Amino acid sequence: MAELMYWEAIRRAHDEEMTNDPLVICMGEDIGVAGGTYKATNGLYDKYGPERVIDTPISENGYTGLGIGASFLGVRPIIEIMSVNFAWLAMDQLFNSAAKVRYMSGGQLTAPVVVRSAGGTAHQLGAQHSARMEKVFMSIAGLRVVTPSNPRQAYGLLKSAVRCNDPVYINEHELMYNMKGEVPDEEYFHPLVGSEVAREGRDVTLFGYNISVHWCLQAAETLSKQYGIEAEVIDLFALAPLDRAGIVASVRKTHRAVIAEEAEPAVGVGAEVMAIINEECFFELDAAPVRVSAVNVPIPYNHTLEKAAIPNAGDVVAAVRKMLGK
Amino acid sequence: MAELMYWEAIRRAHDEEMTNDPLVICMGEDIGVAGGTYKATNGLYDKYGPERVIDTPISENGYTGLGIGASFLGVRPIIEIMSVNFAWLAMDQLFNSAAKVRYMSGGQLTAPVVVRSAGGTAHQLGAQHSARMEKVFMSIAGLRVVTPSNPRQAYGLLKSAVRCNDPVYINEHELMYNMKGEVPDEEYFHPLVGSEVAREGRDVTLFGYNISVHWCLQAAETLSKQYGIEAEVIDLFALAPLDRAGIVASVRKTHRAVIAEEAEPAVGVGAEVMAIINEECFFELDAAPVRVSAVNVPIPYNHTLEKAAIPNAGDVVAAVRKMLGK
Amino acid sequence: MNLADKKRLLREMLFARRFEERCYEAYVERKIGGFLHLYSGEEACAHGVLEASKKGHDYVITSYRDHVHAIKCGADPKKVMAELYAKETGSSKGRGGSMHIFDVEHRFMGGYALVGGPFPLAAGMAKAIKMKGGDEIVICFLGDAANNQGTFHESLNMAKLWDLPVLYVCENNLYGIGTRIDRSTAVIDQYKRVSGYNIPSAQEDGQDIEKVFKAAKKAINHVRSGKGPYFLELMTYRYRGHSMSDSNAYRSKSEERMWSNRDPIIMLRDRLIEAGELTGEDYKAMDTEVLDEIEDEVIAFAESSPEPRVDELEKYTLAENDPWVYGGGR
Amino acid sequence: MNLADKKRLLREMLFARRFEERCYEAYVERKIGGFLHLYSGEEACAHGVLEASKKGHDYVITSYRDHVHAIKCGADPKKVMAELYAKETGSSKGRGGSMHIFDVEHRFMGGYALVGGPFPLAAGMAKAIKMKGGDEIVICFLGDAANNQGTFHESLNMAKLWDLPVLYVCENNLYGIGTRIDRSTAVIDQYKRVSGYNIPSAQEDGQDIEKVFKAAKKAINHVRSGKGPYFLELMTYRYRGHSMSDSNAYRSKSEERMWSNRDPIIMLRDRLIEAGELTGEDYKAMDTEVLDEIEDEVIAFAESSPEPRVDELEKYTLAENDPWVYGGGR
Ligand SMILES: Cc1ncc(C[n+]2csc(CCOP(=O)(O)OP(=O)(O)O)c2C)c(N)n1
Ligand SMILES: Cc1ncc(C[n+]2csc(CCOP(=O)(O)OP(=O)(O)O)c2C)c(N)n1
Ligand SMILES: [Mg+2]
Ligand SMILES: [Mg+2]
Repeated sequence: MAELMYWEAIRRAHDEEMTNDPLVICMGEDIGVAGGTYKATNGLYDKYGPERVIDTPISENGYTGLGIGASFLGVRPIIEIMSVNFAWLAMDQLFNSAAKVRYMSGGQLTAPVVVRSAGGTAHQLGAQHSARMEKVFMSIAGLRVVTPSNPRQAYGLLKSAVRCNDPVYINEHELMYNMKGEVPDEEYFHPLVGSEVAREGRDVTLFGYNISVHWCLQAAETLSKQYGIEAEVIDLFALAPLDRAGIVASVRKTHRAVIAEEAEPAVGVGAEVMAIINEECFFELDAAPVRVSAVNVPIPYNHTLEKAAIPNAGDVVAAVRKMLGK
Repeated sequence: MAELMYWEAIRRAHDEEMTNDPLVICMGEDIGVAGGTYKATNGLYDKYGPERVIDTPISENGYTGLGIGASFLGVRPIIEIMSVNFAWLAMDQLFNSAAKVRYMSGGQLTAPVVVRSAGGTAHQLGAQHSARMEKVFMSIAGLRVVTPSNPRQAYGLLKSAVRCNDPVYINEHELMYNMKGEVPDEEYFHPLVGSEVAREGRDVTLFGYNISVHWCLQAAETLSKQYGIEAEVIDLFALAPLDRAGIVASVRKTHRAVIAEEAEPAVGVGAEVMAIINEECFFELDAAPVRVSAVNVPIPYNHTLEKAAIPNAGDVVAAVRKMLGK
Repeated sequence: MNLADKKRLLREMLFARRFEERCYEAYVERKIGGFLHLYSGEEACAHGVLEASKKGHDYVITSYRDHVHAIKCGADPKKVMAELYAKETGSSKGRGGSMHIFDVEHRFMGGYALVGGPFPLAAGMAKAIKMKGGDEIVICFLGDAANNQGTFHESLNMAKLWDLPVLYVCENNLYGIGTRIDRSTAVIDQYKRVSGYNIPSAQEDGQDIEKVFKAAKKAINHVRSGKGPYFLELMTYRYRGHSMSDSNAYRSKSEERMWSNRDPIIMLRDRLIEAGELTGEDYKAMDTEVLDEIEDEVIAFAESSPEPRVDELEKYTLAENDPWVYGGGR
Repeated sequence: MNLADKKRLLREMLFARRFEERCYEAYVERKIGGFLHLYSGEEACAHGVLEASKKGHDYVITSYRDHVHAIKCGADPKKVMAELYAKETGSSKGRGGSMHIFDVEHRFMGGYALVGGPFPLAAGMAKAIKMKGGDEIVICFLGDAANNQGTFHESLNMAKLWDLPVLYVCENNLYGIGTRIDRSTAVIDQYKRVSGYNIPSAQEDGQDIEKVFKAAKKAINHVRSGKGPYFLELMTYRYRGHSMSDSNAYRSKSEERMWSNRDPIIMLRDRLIEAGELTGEDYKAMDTEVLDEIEDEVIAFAESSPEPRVDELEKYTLAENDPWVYGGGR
């Protein structure tokens, strides 16, 4: 098994899928000649040419809609929206066209596009470049949403997303492209539904997704070493639909839940996981579920303020300690 | 106190605010000469002229941004987005510009715009005209979100929203424009924060907002008459920020909560209210909180299916009966 | 266009007109719900352009004002009416409604309710065609007011940049709902707006089907020959309000009269009569036949069809049994 | 433009260049974070246009490439640098950063990070001016690639439709990040694209400040006299990569050389020397003075300023103590 960086894993998935199917294309701003802001399409322009690796104008709604239209006729576009903040411009085509066309055509048409973008807060990119919009993508019927927490998922989720007949949004993270991790040498398709137990434990379940899985893992380490608390970590790589069964199974075991999310709390993943727990296994809880979320502000440029706005492993540790009175 | 229809109340608020301040304008598609799809600006074109009652081109992001820019210099635009589905096109300016400009300018600029639109599912308008997007507007810091459940609120919320220095989104409802209700004869400003006790009760709290308040009230009536259950109904007219204190106060009293929402469940108002309850008064609950939500589908044209997709008072009654075992 | 073609087109347009009028009645009777946008007055646009295209070969996409385009593409009028009646036998299985007629088998790729939504979708289908190497083209019909949407600008730029085989047809009926074009648009002649994309364009009388046909032939030849997109503006007028809920009060009687004097059906009929190819009697017989067909077949089918089953409410939300959802499938 | 003006402008542009270069160093030293977009090479655009405007009277709005525009509008360079250093004394109190310089007192209405975002905001401010009856205008600076955004189309249409007092300045540096203009845009000459809105326009050499000034004077006169919007395209070139994270590998050395041979500062300097109005010594002295000012005042201020307080993290999210939030205030 080779170690790849997150961006290399994404690039490999692009490459394999483009080799496998001549109707797979990729498109986005600066993804061709320049190879992509995060190198996810590096070298593909030379390999597959400008008809299949398309540098688009700065027209997010336009090129997303164009990709959706192409997908109606069997093309499988992988659309990169450079930074998720710009996706607000493309939501019209994504939600009004891609997410609804199958239903409103009575199943005649489907829009098998993949839209991927860099989400999250990076280093001092400021209010207009630090959006955490996974909750928005999750909110409307008709779209699948996944979010890889490591290179293996980044690779395998993209491969399945390309082949799946539904529109899939993949939420990557600005800070994770250089993260290393093992990726199978043979071809691997990651399921687009479910969740993964990233660490087993019995005292409390920490739910994370994408970057917050790492806060949870780090917190679990500290909790175990310093406080003798064994936390289970569940990686919610699929956000829509969320893995109800997986969430419930772990809470049934630990009876306690903490959800870590990078976004502002309102109507987020934290709230949704809490709702699911309330609906499914309320009386098995030994403590009130807790979410660890960002402060409800646009993200400041100043680094000290920025760090204060976004949660981290320490916040997860503190939440667990408070919950367990330790 | 006069009885006004919801649209008349909104129209009156426009009219008074435009008389009060020459920098209040309104803009949107067909709001001028035609008086607005739901008549909310009826007659204002003749009264205030085309410079202040502006028929816009079909350019949602453009005219929303234009209104935001005008607000930088003290103009107070009331922007109508005819149907909330079209707001996907304007989210870029609303979130990237209006919601963030105060923060990223360090308080130098503010965008006191009001954006209002008709949300909800009406009668067979189909998948692209039946969005319930209040949860999306609530999800990002920097925007206030309110949603009137009756003509008095529709009137008073718009008046306060126009004068408030923050951007405010007002979520109206396609089916409510002809609803009648009492509106004070004298000028009245409704707070943009808080909640209202729409009916007092002790056995369970029903949380609703906008149209779902009416399902809750109807359900409370049935529960009282047929099952001897006294439900309290809380009207969450403010969605961002939500009234934590009001939510908690009622749950402390009834120890049971049901939230009724017109949208698909994922990351919605229901989940958020459940999260707040979990955070604030988990151990005072006598039953797991429950949400009554739409089925997770794009809205079908067929009326029977459409009705099956959207909850109603009967669903609220059923949820309460199940909770109370009656 | 030979004589038989003209007679056939006369009947097709008459059928379209009667079909739309019958929809109006059904709406008033509450058999049809939601929004209903009628095409009466504009028939020569869809019929002239699509007559010049390759039926079942070229792809067509439109706005919500879509019944007539769908039928001209080959959709069974019975299924279109059943869709308006929200029946399981409808062209979109009763899930779409008037604004969302789809008939993918006949390459009618749908009516869309968001103004400007189809601009990029059309370019995207053209991109797919170009990749696959076929000689199909995409024809995108939209209204005049739609051109103010950002998607117009973004899509036309890309269509030209990549020379995609797409014909944009602007059905300029002078209004977007109740707003007259000069009150929403800085340049009135829409065909001039595409100079900013280097796309060839033309403006034509949209009431005269022969002129439309000729202009469309030229446009389609351009697109099919690989020279990239084309923009054709057709000047026309809708007789009814924007939709059934529109009072239509914003237009003058004299303006309406001027346009109804140039009715596309009457113009073609009179031309055929003048040329001695048709009599008033023939026309009346044709009309009776059309009315009967609509009543006896179309409406009867819609009326007698079953509604969708409630237990299939969720059916078309996502792909069913797609193995790739579970990461496998080989 | 008299001699004193030219000398002043030479110093201003030199200051801008040195300021930006110092930013580069500070970024490498990790004193500045986030994205940093430098303006080196394009100085004549902002300086020429804004010299022709009324300082502190007209409103200015730009993209993320905004330091130089802000300073030319009157923003204190110390505060701009302090903003880049994320300090409480920064022009946006350390909350905005390089892409979001604001100085509302001097009517610099901000830098915005979403490409195309300022198009409608500029039109909106112009709408406000028109309503209030002043003779201010709005000047909106954006790049060439921004013109492909839907907001361009929507905003220019409205600006003309309502004849708003806004001047759109397109700083055409031939690239949007690494994508050359002909690979993203169907019409290369940007000033031609506005014919679709009936907006008068011109293209001018953006490296020659005197030409820019003259073209801008004409444009501004047009706008200020109430004739509606104007679009001015300035041909220019950025010396650095798009932002600090850009390798700049997509441009040829010969292209870069061609443009640096037409450096706006050197051109103006040489013209003044040729005319006998300046010596090489004078220029060197000016440069030393500028460098000293930047080091001793600007950087010193930024370095020594305090950071924002963490307990004020939430401060500027919503209006503070706004009585209307509580439904009262009379
Ligand atoms: C994005 C969006 N904005 C607004 C509307 C409301 N609307 C429906 S049709 C219409 C007018 C469109 O006019 P035009 O494009 O000329 O087409 P016509 O109806 O005249 O055929 C408007 C504003 C919509 N459906 N979608
Ligand atoms: C909406 C949006 N899409 C994409 C980007 C990423 N981006 C930042 S600058 C840029 C290129 C802009 O080029 P141009 O408008 O020519 O201005 P220049 O940087 O050359 O001054 C792109 C694609 C963005 N910031 N916003
Ligand atoms: Mg029209
Ligand atoms: Mg550029």
